[in-house]
Amino acid sequence: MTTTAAPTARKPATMAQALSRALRDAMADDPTVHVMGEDVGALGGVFRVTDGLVKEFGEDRCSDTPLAEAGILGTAVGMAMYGLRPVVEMQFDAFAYPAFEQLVSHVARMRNRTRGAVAMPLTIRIPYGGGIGGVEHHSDSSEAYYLATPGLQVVTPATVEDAYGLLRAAIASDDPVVFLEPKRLYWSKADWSAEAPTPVAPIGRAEVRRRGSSATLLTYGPSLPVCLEAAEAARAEGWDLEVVDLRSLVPFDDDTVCASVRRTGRAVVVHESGGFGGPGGEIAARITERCFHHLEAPVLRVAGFDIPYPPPMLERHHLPGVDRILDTVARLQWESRWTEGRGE
Amino acid sequence: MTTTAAPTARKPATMAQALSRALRDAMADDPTVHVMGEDVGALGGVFRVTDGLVKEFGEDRCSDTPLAEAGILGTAVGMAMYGLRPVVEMQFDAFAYPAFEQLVSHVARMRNRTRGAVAMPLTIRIPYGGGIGGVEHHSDSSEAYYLATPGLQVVTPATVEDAYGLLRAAIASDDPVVFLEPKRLYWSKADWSAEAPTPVAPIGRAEVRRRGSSATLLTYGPSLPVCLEAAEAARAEGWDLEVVDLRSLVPFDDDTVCASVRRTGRAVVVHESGGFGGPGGEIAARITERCFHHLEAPVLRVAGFDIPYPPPMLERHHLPGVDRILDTVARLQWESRWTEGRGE
Amino acid sequence: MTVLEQPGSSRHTSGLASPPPAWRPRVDPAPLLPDAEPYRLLGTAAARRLDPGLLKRLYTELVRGRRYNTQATALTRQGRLAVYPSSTGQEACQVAAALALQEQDWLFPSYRDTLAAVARGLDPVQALTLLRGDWHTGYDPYEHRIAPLCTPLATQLPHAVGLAHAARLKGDEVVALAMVGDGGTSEGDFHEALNFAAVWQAPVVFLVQNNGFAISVPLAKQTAAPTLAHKAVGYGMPGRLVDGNDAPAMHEVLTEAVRRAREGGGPTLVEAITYRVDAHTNADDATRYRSEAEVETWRAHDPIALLERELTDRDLLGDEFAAATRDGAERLAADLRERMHTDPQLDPMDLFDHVFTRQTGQLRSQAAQLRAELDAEAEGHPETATGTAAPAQEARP
Amino acid sequence: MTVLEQPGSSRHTSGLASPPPAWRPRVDPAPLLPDAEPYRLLGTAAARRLDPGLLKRLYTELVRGRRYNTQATALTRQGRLAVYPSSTGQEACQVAAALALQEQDWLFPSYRDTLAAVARGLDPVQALTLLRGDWHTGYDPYEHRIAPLCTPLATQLPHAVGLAHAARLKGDEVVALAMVGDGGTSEGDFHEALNFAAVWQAPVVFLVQNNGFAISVPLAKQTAAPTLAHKAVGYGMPGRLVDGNDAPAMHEVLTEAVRRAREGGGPTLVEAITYRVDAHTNADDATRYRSEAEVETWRAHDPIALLERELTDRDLLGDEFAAATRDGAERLAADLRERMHTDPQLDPMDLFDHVFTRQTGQLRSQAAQLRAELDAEAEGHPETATGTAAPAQEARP
Ligand SMILES: Cc1ncc(C[n+]2csc(CCOP(=O)(O)OP(=O)(O)O)c2C)c(N)n1
Ligand SMILES: Cc1ncc(C[n+]2csc(CCOP(=O)(O)OP(=O)(O)O)c2C)c(N)n1
Ligand SMILES: [Mg+2]
Ligand SMILES: [Mg+2]
Repeated sequence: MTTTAAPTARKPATMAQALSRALRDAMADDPTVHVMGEDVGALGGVFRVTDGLVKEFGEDRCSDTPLAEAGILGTAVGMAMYGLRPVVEMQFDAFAYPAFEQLVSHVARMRNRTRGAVAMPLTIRIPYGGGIGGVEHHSDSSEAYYLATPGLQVVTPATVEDAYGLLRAAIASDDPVVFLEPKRLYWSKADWSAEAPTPVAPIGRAEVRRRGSSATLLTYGPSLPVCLEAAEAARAEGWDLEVVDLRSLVPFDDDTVCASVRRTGRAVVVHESGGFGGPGGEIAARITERCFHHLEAPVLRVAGFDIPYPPPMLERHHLPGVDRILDTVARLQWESRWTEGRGE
Repeated sequence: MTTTAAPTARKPATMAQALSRALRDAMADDPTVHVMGEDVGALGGVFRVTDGLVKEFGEDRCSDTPLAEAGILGTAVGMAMYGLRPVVEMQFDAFAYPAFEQLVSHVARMRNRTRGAVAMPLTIRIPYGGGIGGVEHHSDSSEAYYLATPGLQVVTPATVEDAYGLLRAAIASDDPVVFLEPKRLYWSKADWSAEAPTPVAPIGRAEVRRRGSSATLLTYGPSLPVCLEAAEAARAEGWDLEVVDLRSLVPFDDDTVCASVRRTGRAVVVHESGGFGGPGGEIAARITERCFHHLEAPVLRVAGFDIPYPPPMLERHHLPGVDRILDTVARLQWESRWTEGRGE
Repeated sequence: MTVLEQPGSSRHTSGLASPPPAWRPRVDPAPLLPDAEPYRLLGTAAARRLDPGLLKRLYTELVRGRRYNTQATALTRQGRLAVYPSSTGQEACQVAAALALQEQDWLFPSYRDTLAAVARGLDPVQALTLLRGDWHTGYDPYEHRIAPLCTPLATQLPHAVGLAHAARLKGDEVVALAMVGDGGTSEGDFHEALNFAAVWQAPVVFLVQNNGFAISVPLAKQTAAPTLAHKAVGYGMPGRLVDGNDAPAMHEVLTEAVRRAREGGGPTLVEAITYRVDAHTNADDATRYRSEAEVETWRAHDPIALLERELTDRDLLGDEFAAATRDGAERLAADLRERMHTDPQLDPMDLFDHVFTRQTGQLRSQAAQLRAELDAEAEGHPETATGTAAPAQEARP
Repeated sequence: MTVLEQPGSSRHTSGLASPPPAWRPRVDPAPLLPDAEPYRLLGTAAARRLDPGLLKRLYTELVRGRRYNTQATALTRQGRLAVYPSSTGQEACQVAAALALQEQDWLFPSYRDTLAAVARGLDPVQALTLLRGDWHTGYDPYEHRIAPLCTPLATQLPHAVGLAHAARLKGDEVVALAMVGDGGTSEGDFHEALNFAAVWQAPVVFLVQNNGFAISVPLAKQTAAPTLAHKAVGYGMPGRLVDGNDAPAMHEVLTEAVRRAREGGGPTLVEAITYRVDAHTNADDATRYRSEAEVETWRAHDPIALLERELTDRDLLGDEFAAATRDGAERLAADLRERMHTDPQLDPMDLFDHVFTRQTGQLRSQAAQLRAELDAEAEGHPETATGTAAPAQEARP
């Protein structure tokens, strides 16, 4: 069972279905790929991403583990040492925290500490972010923790096509990937040629989702649709916004990002994760370091507030929305022309 | 036994001794203060910070726990719920990772999730950073994880006096404090009036350690002495550097930092922690957001490389040193006067 | 007694050589081991000695509890609860946990244990805020000494240990009872909590509701232990195995464990054999991993029916008492229904309170930003006005 | 059999009522329980049957091991090792762990178990790089199938389980033996690893070296369990208790557990009662937490002396063999001394290799920065020239 079937018409699929398909194809193509986690078997995962895998590949290849995240990731490390390519599912963002020590002290460092002798071809799938009405501990945006950990690749899809392509690339990678799945996009749909999908390779390339000239919105995962909506709405205000989907937080695609910002001269980073110490600070800082002469205004950020994730009935006030993005774009010093003639 | 004795002459003390004294005074002043952790009893901690406490206050107030960091922090949460003020010692930075879930999902959120009903007056002491020739897992700079976690205060002393003052303030705080102790400053000495030391209050104030006019070095903990040394060395190059000791990463003292940067117009953030996703990105981004018009150059960063912490024999190449700081200061666009006349 | 069948394994250990110097068996393991069969009272001769008052009290609570469960489940269908993890079938565990405690004691419930909290006296509406979605913890934990409902599995167990330990240090006779599921016993926090409790001899009772499943994962994939109660011996505490659907047995075992803890006898691990009759939550599809036939065998072992049989046998279930019980349960349901059908009044500005004791400057400015947005919204866009709760769509604890 | 002394606790469980439907005892706990006394052979009648070849092999390894320990300790004083956690007194555990394994098997050592790695065939200089400070793991784990020395306590245990499980899935007859200290058993990872191993029936042997202390913390503050081996029953695997200073007993128990694992019998937990005769590491001050008298009683139970007595009794310790053994050990020490007195040649540019399979652009530019600094340094500041290793000052695993 390979993915070489002839392409047929594009059909609508959800992101969850695309992820599911990526797992299935990867398992079919490579017998060393093993899926493991809580409820990934008969139930097919609480988001149904592993639906059908146990039927097709058996319990040894798709196994319900005991309920212990450090144990799941820790045993996956050992399986990887023996040549397998484990794909671990953490049930929700906050439930990956018990595995933090295994992730930081082992998964991220194994290759380095053994001078390349022991590879860690591990994919750690983590549904993340809010917007689904989840109760406490079910809506964390935990990416800041992962991107501050050298040795991890951190990848997150925002489209149905990327969900497939990036997950295939992650599983194929010989280095560990924290694969962040935006929960509220699981049910997002797109026409998608499910018959001949392709991996995205290499990991580490951002994608310009919308061309524009006034300013750049830099975003990823759950906030991409919001940014695209904001860009549409911005036309009414006379702004032509470019939208860049980072896709990979590590490695970070400075080239694509800086090329965009140099062209537009203004940028806003948008993410759900808390602002303070979140990815936006890093992104804004590195853009400023590299594109200072091109900036007409400081790189601004629209992020979740610096508070524990709110209860479902209040979450819409926390999440970056179209209005908040537009308000921030408005603060990009459109009037001040004092910078004129300053740059290259 | 209180701290109200009359002040006498200043005597030299190490940072470890000042910390030790802070614990003792806090325990003497407040019977609800309990010290707990691995080897904090008879041994006095591997860095001897808890030396003598068990003798003075008994095993109930200073207790050797079983070897389980999640258990230590988790039981401390319960003790805090019952009105105690636990001071937890994590033996080394990397050994706090097993307690990550308790920290993020409970310690940081307890007050918020109970609308203020349950306070978490917990201090979590974590020796951090490198430069002591420690083997693998003994030299992590883990502050990025903590400052991305809303609900935690994150504090780190760089001087003997602050070690006492900040630890007293942390223990007195009704909110949790991750108290990061720079390992390689444990044996740093300063004259210190140990008879009448005072808490630093409130937590959240940076301190200008050296006045200067050319540029601002922003730093904290283990890198403060390096920055002060760099500032001295910079005089030979004609730079008069200001050095700000942040002391508290959360809450962040925007006022002191921005006042300095607005005066000097240039800034470099210096820390041992990896650059990518580290505190420097946040600091640089928020300065740029607030002081864009005053900046003659982008805020630059000198940080550890984005690699797992090196083995001891190579660590000096990783740690930000005087030369690397000066090289970075040199890149602050001293010649380009294109920004002239640009200000507010 | 070893499976390794070493020749001479236990025969040559005395006399000829001295054992390793520091070696001494610390406690006798035998009394720590659970019985081979779950402890039961209903349907046995021992049930005769049970106090009629207690049996009637338990029955009232079970019936109320069942009604609470069905009402809460109904509220999910009406969009009034985001999610509800039902304890239908597990009411005997829930009720016994609450009744075994005295006023000064503490209960540490998980997301599934709102009924235990309600049976301890908590207002059901307050117990359900987490699952309605208006606030995480809807009650002051100090009021009834009920810790926040805990979602990250087993993480509440060390809290219970720490609290009980602190109380003991202070000289207060407080016992903490902490609840966890069979799945939760696999977590590291379970291990660490039980170990701390035993080392500290903390007054804690650990109640494992073994309801056969952790969402879809059956017990056989969770553990290979003879029973979960056997884990106790590895910590040096007694393990007890009980029929979790036998309310008086549950009550007796828990009461005894609480008494022992209070008297300084240290912690106990109690495994209650029970069954989750409903799906994991209303959002779960249990047909994917278990058969209706299995559920049926357990329905036949229903905690209310078991107790009813005993009451009937002993002529304790008069018409009047039965009717009063039913009425009480209906009153609870009606009250809950009514109050849950009102939208909670929420103030988004609450988001910034209680992150810290005093708001930081950073939070003050974020609060100001939201305030300005809300004001603008109130003026310009009535359709997104604040104060109205957007109904939560989906949530799984 | 319960400490709760419930009237009727185990008397009324049969006949009258049906047990809860899904209830069935899964395995018989009795065979899982460890013996009441640690298993010993030396000094017992059973020792007679032991193969002379094995005894001599063990003796050679113990003597070599002791010499390795003293040499490594000496190297810390000479500034050639940053730190050394000695296994003096624990050589029987170390050697038996290595010898119980076959070539295709895997060893998962902790920081204290470099001797086990050396006894398995690893070059001592490679085993010691972590503690010298030139690189974290100084060997290719695949060469001798020895996982990296693990410092975060108990975190290597799930790795062993995963590896053994993967091998079994692949149909390879590979056993993993994982080593952990008494202190390490308190960590959540210990619990999770043992549980996974038992559920998966993975071919793993867990060897707990109970040396009485976790740095300064004595066993009594670590656990209240009858023995650490009793933890096995809570996972449904057999627990074995052995005199850890009795090399043939250790060898027999581990060999048997390895055989059982290989044959599909699942994991075993072995607790070896031993003692850490030296301080935790050279940086530790053991006088702060234990008496010289206690150490003396254990010196009298020295693994080498115990085995020597048996060899002498059976006339197996001829002058020639004794001398050859001593000489072999001295050769190891001399070789180690000599090679450790040479500064390792290090290339700082290595820092950027192997973070990922391919260097990212970000790391390439950081590498270029360091390269430039090193070049400048080499020109301008000879005193800080690269390539020379700055001696590590202090480090504690
Ligand atoms: C640390 C953690 N991991 C995963 C989850 C997701 N989750 C919620 S309930 C559940 C199953 C729990 O099963 P069990 O402990 O038996 O309790 P039950 O739901 O049967 O009452 C899982 C996996 C969680 N809440 N916390
Ligand atoms: C997770 C973790 N916490 C703390 C430490 C620090 N530490 C190193 S060794 C040690 C004691 C370990 O005792 P034990 O498991 O009995 O092994 P032993 O040193 O006696 O061989 C401690 C606390 C660590 N290495 N890892
Ligand atoms: Mg369950
Ligand atoms: Mg030990």
